[in-house]
Amino acid sequence: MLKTVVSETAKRLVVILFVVTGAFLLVRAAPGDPAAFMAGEAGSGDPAFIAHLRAQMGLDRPLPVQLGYYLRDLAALDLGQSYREGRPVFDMIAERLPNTLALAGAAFLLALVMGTAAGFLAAIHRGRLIDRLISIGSVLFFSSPYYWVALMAILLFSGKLGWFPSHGTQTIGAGYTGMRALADYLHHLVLPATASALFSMAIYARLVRASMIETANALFVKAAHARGMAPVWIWLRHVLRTSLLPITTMAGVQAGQLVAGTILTETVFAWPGIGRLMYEALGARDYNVVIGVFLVTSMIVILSNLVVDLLYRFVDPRTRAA
Amino acid sequence: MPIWKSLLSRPDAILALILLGAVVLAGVLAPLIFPGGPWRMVARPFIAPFTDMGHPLGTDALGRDLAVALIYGARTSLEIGLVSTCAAVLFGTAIGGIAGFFGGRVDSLLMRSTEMFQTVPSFALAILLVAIYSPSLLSIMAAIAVVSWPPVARLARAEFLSMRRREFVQAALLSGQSNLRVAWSQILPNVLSPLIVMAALMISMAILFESALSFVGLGDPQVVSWGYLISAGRGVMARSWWLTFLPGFSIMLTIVSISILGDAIGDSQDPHFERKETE
Amino acid sequence: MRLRTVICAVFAATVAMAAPISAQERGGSLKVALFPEPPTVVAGLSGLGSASIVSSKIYEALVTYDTDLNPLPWLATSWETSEDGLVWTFNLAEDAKWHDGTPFTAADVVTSYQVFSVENDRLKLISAKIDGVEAVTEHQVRFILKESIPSFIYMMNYGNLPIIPAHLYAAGNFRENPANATPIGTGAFKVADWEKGSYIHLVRFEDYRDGSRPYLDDLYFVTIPDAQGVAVAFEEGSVDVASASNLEGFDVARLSAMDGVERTNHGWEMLAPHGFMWVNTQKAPLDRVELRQALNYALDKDFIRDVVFNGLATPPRGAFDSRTKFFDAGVNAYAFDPEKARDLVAASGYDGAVLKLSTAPVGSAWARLAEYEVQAWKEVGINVELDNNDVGGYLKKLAERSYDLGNIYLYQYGDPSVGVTRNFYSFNDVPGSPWNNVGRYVNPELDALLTQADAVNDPAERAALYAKAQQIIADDAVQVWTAELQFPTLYRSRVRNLVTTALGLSDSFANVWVEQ
Amino acid sequence: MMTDPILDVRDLCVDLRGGSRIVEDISLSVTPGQTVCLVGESGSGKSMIANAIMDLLPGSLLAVSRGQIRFHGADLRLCGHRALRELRGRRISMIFQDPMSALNPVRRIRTQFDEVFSAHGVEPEGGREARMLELLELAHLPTPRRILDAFPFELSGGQRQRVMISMAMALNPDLLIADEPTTALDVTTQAQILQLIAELQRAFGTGVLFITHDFGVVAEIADRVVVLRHGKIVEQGPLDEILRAPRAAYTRTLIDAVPAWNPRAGGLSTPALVSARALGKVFKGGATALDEVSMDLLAGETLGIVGESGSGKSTLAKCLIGLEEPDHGGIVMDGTDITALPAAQKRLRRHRMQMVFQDPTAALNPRHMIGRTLADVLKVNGCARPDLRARALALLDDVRLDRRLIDRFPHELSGGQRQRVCIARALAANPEVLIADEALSALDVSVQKQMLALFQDLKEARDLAILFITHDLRVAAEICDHVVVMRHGGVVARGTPEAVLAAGRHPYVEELLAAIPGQDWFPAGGAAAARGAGRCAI
Repeated sequence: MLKTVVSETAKRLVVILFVVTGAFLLVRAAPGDPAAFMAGEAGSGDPAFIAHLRAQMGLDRPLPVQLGYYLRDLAALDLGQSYREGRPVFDMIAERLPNTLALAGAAFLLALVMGTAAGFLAAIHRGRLIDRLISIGSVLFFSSPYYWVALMAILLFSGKLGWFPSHGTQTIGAGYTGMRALADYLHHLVLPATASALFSMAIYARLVRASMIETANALFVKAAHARGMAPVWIWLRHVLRTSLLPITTMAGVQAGQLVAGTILTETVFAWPGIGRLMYEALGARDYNVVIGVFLVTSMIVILSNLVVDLLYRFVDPRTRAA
Repeated sequence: MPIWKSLLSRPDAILALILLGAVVLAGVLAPLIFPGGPWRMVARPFIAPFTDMGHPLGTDALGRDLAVALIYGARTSLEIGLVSTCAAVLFGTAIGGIAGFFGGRVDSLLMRSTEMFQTVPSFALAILLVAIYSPSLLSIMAAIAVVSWPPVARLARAEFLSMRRREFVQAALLSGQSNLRVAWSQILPNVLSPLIVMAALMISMAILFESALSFVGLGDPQVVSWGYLISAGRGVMARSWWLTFLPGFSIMLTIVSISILGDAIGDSQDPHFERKETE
Repeated sequence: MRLRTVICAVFAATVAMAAPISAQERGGSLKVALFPEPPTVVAGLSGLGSASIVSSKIYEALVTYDTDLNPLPWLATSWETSEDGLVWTFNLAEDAKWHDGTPFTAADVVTSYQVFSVENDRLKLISAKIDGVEAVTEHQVRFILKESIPSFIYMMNYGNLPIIPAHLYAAGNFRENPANATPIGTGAFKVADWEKGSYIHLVRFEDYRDGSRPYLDDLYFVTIPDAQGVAVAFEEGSVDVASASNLEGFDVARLSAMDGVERTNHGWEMLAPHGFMWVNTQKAPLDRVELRQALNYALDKDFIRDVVFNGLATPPRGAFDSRTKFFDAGVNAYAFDPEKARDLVAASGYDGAVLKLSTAPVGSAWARLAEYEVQAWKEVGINVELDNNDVGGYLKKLAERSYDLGNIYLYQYGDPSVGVTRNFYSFNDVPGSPWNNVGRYVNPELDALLTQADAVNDPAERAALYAKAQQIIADDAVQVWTAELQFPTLYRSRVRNLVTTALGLSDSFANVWVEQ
Repeated sequence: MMTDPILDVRDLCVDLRGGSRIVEDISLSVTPGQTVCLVGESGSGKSMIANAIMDLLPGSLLAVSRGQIRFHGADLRLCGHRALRELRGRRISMIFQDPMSALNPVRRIRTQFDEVFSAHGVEPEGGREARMLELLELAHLPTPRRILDAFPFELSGGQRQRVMISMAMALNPDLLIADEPTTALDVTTQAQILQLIAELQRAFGTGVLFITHDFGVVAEIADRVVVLRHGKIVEQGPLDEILRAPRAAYTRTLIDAVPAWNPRAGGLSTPALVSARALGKVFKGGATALDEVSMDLLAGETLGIVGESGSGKSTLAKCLIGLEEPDHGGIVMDGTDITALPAAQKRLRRHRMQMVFQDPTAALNPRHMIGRTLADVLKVNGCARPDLRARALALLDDVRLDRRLIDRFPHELSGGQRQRVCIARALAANPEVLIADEALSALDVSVQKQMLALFQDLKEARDLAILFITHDLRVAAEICDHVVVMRHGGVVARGTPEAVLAAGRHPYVEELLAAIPGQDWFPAGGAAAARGAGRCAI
């Protein structure tokens, strides 16, 4: 087991190295001078400022050397400075990351639980009304841009009905503490989390349904029937459990995509996370921030993949042997 | 044609076909029906839908006809969806095919790289690409293709790999047919149907991707796209919700249609050929 | 030396505009919608309007201005100028303190000038004309000029010269000063906490120089990144104040019609945001005056006002905003005339080459404006394509002068010599900077005229010179003028004394109070 | 023997939903301690009958339309799902063909075994654990405790089937339905499993309904035989009667399909066409596939490679033909070691050896018509374009296929026809050597016989050397000039069939022989007499 953890982790490290190098080369390969890019809002294109930036970014050195420095800094968690705020990008991301993780985490759980439940219901009622409804629902959610769903949700639930707040993480100035503050946070979380979750939820529902129907045809399920087990138990203990394995892999991919997807949700709901940070940095051409968020997001994806892979090995005994 | 037959036997598929057909037709014919283009200001702003039959879906904040914009948006979405999907499918199939066919070191090298592309969050990467190379139809298509080829490659690899082990492929190789010929004439036709189903899915994803990019302000400014319309309508949502609702609804309908058709094609394809004897 | 006392009214104007003193209540909090979130709230560090809205609560300037642009005391309690206008003496508040307890002195003003004469683009332009600044006493500071600057008192505005503490900024690079991490000002409020992306929370500065002020306990600036969000937040009551610069025009009408909501158009007299378009006058075919005139004639400014800006604009007559001093209403403006535009296009020899209109994502009205312009020009036969950029890329295009046309709005700062004429001096065409003469306009006659007008003390003489300049600029169609923008402020009726000066929301808020 | 039947099926019909009748008017019965064999080829509907009895038919596709299924006199069709579920597993058990997929791959044996008890709320004396261990021991599983903790994939095929049988017998059922439980297993394992079932049946007095396609197995275990074809009963009766005097011609065919015991004596002494020299191959993970294997294939002979799964026989074939690279050793053809040749040279020689695979369905491109499949091969082997069709038709003649099949797709052909197409395709390359890798085992027994004859004819007509890979010693002994017996990647015996099977044979050969089922009726030179006597004593 330990060997697997080590080798899998090593594999991810290579991926991270690749992503970092890729991101680095991407910015360097972009048309134009990155220093001039970054001069943007603050620098007013002042040649002295650009020269200062060039030196600061080490652009006067040969490319491999630059990459070396870049990697070295990165190893020390130094993602560079935001020229716009003049602060370390790492700090800026660190202070917003909890919000993104809360949002993506809530969306992930919601999608996983609701999606699996829906897929389960649809599978056991295959061909009946409830299956049709769930199928239609999942096709609709799968097909809708979720930032649009988010906007519509604001229109309905914040605008018309006033049930949920439309922006931010808290009622500002309310001075809530303790449980009250948590409840307030959760109240703000409902719309963004649901809106982000719908797409993944639809994917899970479809996947769970398909996987369960396939598993339900497996011989061991028939064997369980032949053993006289109650159908409910067979669905739960044999079909669902076994069908969830492929979902685990999917969950790893989706968890990461959710983090990236928060760029949209956070923008719509004014949710102060790293997605919105990236969006705002994009507008201001604060490339260090953009790249920083990109790298952090990638790492979260890679990390969640790693966790899922290891989990999968743990859950599926067959892979453990291999 | 068995595909058509099976499509026409499903009411949902017929509906999807009609819808998608209408979208495609409108998109293709847009410049002929509305030669003035989507940006023309034709009436007073904020006409509500179904109130002025000259402008059935009403007008936007500048008095431009929303129906015309939606039709031109269809054109953009389809163009981007098709081109980027084609590029991704061709590239992905080539990479995956080579990996699956030859196996061994080539395979692990190609698949490791594919995996790397796949672990990077695709939306973030697309944003980065478009932002750095400045938004245009070309850069958007390229970015979408870049982030969407890995699943194709993986699918193609898996299919090629399993086909490569199939006995009819081995027999063909044994009979002296060249690798390329075997890959082309024996394997490719057999992996086409899962690839087609995947391509349908990818067109949907490409359309969603493009709309999301436009929404965050990274669309091609010369063309109208549904994502752009949503983002333009967003500011006036409280007053004229339909300006946001209708473009999103168009996306939804189009993608629902594509998904249904993709499912239907997927269902109709395999069993006929792949079915084993019943016992 | 005979001194002419200009003003010695302590706080009179503000009090005059406020409700009866007895009604003023202490306590309460105020929530102001703010976008974009400023990168910093240290005065003068960011050029963003939203940054100065927050920082002006924390820092102060020497003077502020009433809505007729008359200067009012702020950190300076009174000031005098010599007859020849070459010496300006400011008497400073004696009981002012920095948030860290250090007393405020004339040295702080000297340091601030030293910093911002380098860091501030507008101040930098006139710094050559200023011989020096000296602390006469602890509480008196004197500016000595080489030549007369009639607009000197407008140069002292908060945007140009906020006062920062000498004991923190005396040495080193301003932008990299570690003190930037913790803003320390003399203002009525100080920073309590800043949750990035959510809100900036300011609290009452207990040691503010005037015992009873400020009235508010807490001040929240709530970051809401889009117009729709601001509208919803204002509507549902989670913010008390919203500026129309963060709202869609029609929402302004809708929200100001709500019960318990007030609206004011004041507060922008100083800045006078003036919408126009840079035209790269040295790049063919835009070097043809006929084509530039055609660009102007082709735009329906009434349409822009009504549809693009939902009535929150005035059609401009030229380079001078009607709210700016020395604005000449008699200037020959470009009325909407597509026929004439078409003729001029033909006369210019324009061959149909595609021109690029550079824009930045600064709001949906601006996106609509650009789309309208492209379409309107298409109607008269000028082919223009949108070139969407993010803010940085847009400024880069301007700085490199690689643009053809570029929408923008600039503040005019009350006096044309501060905010307007700098855009036309041929020597202000400095590639690398996206500010000043970005249009690369070269006209020696105008240079001479403006130099004279900017230096003459006599208002009547200045008016005549500026009138002439305005006509030349208009005739030459140096720019395409689009709209004089209005940014009304919406607020709850229980909020009092919110906008009392020409600085609007970028004023101290020391007088603001809330009915409990 | 006049006990009441446990199971009594009367006039059972199964229909495709909204379609044709698949199973028609089946009547059969099983009494306690009796083994009834349901025999039939693929598509005869034998599994469907078993599923109908257990109420396990896929309800959306198939339904019992008529008839009675009486269990101890009560009609299962009328007793309701809940009552039926009570019976299943407790009083009627079932075991399946594929023991791998009949166990949930991701759960431990213990958990799955435990469900047998929990599903019926049974608490055996001494606790479940003890009972499970006891049952596994009864099934001759060596380390029951380890087995309980294992996952299915950690067990061998035979072990899994034993586990399945233990679970099936756990609650001491009256009836055991065994659906081809040994088909997926090696002969030696099959013999053990058959023995185990018989043993347990004796111990518990269970009635067994045993489904198979192999008359050898029938002869080994049945008390009573029901012969099924196209969903109808052809005939039924006691084993003796059926074997001795089958009334139906079809039954005769099935019985005749069991290979005769007829080891050939004289080998050829022609020069070697292909020789393997000390081939070695180790798979990733360390399993030895080939261990210093040497053999000669003589011109014009049939060489049998016999072995059970994992013996390395297929790897050997793949190495010879170039689908696998041996780790070391050489393959000599015409005096040159072809393993050392560059790839281009290898390809030039490819056509000289051709292969016929086990599964003809997988071996044909489903999207190519027969004509195209043949033409593709003819083309690369130098046939001019205008002649392609004529040559393809001639090939169909050679393999005795209707010429009209040339414009058909594989799925339109029967299994036997497809295998003939595969042979035709192999011939299209005009080879000198034909490798038949278990080429018969996926076919119905009646077809196997014809196919053997075809191989024999082709060999003579074309002067082919055939490398015949099989697990069936009897078949090899009957048709091959020489036989090589392999085990664990090595050669354990070689020579003419007679020599290999003569007295003093290798112990493994002995084991293989003994494992051949039904030797009472189909003698195979094994130790049949003694066991046969034992059976008669019941």
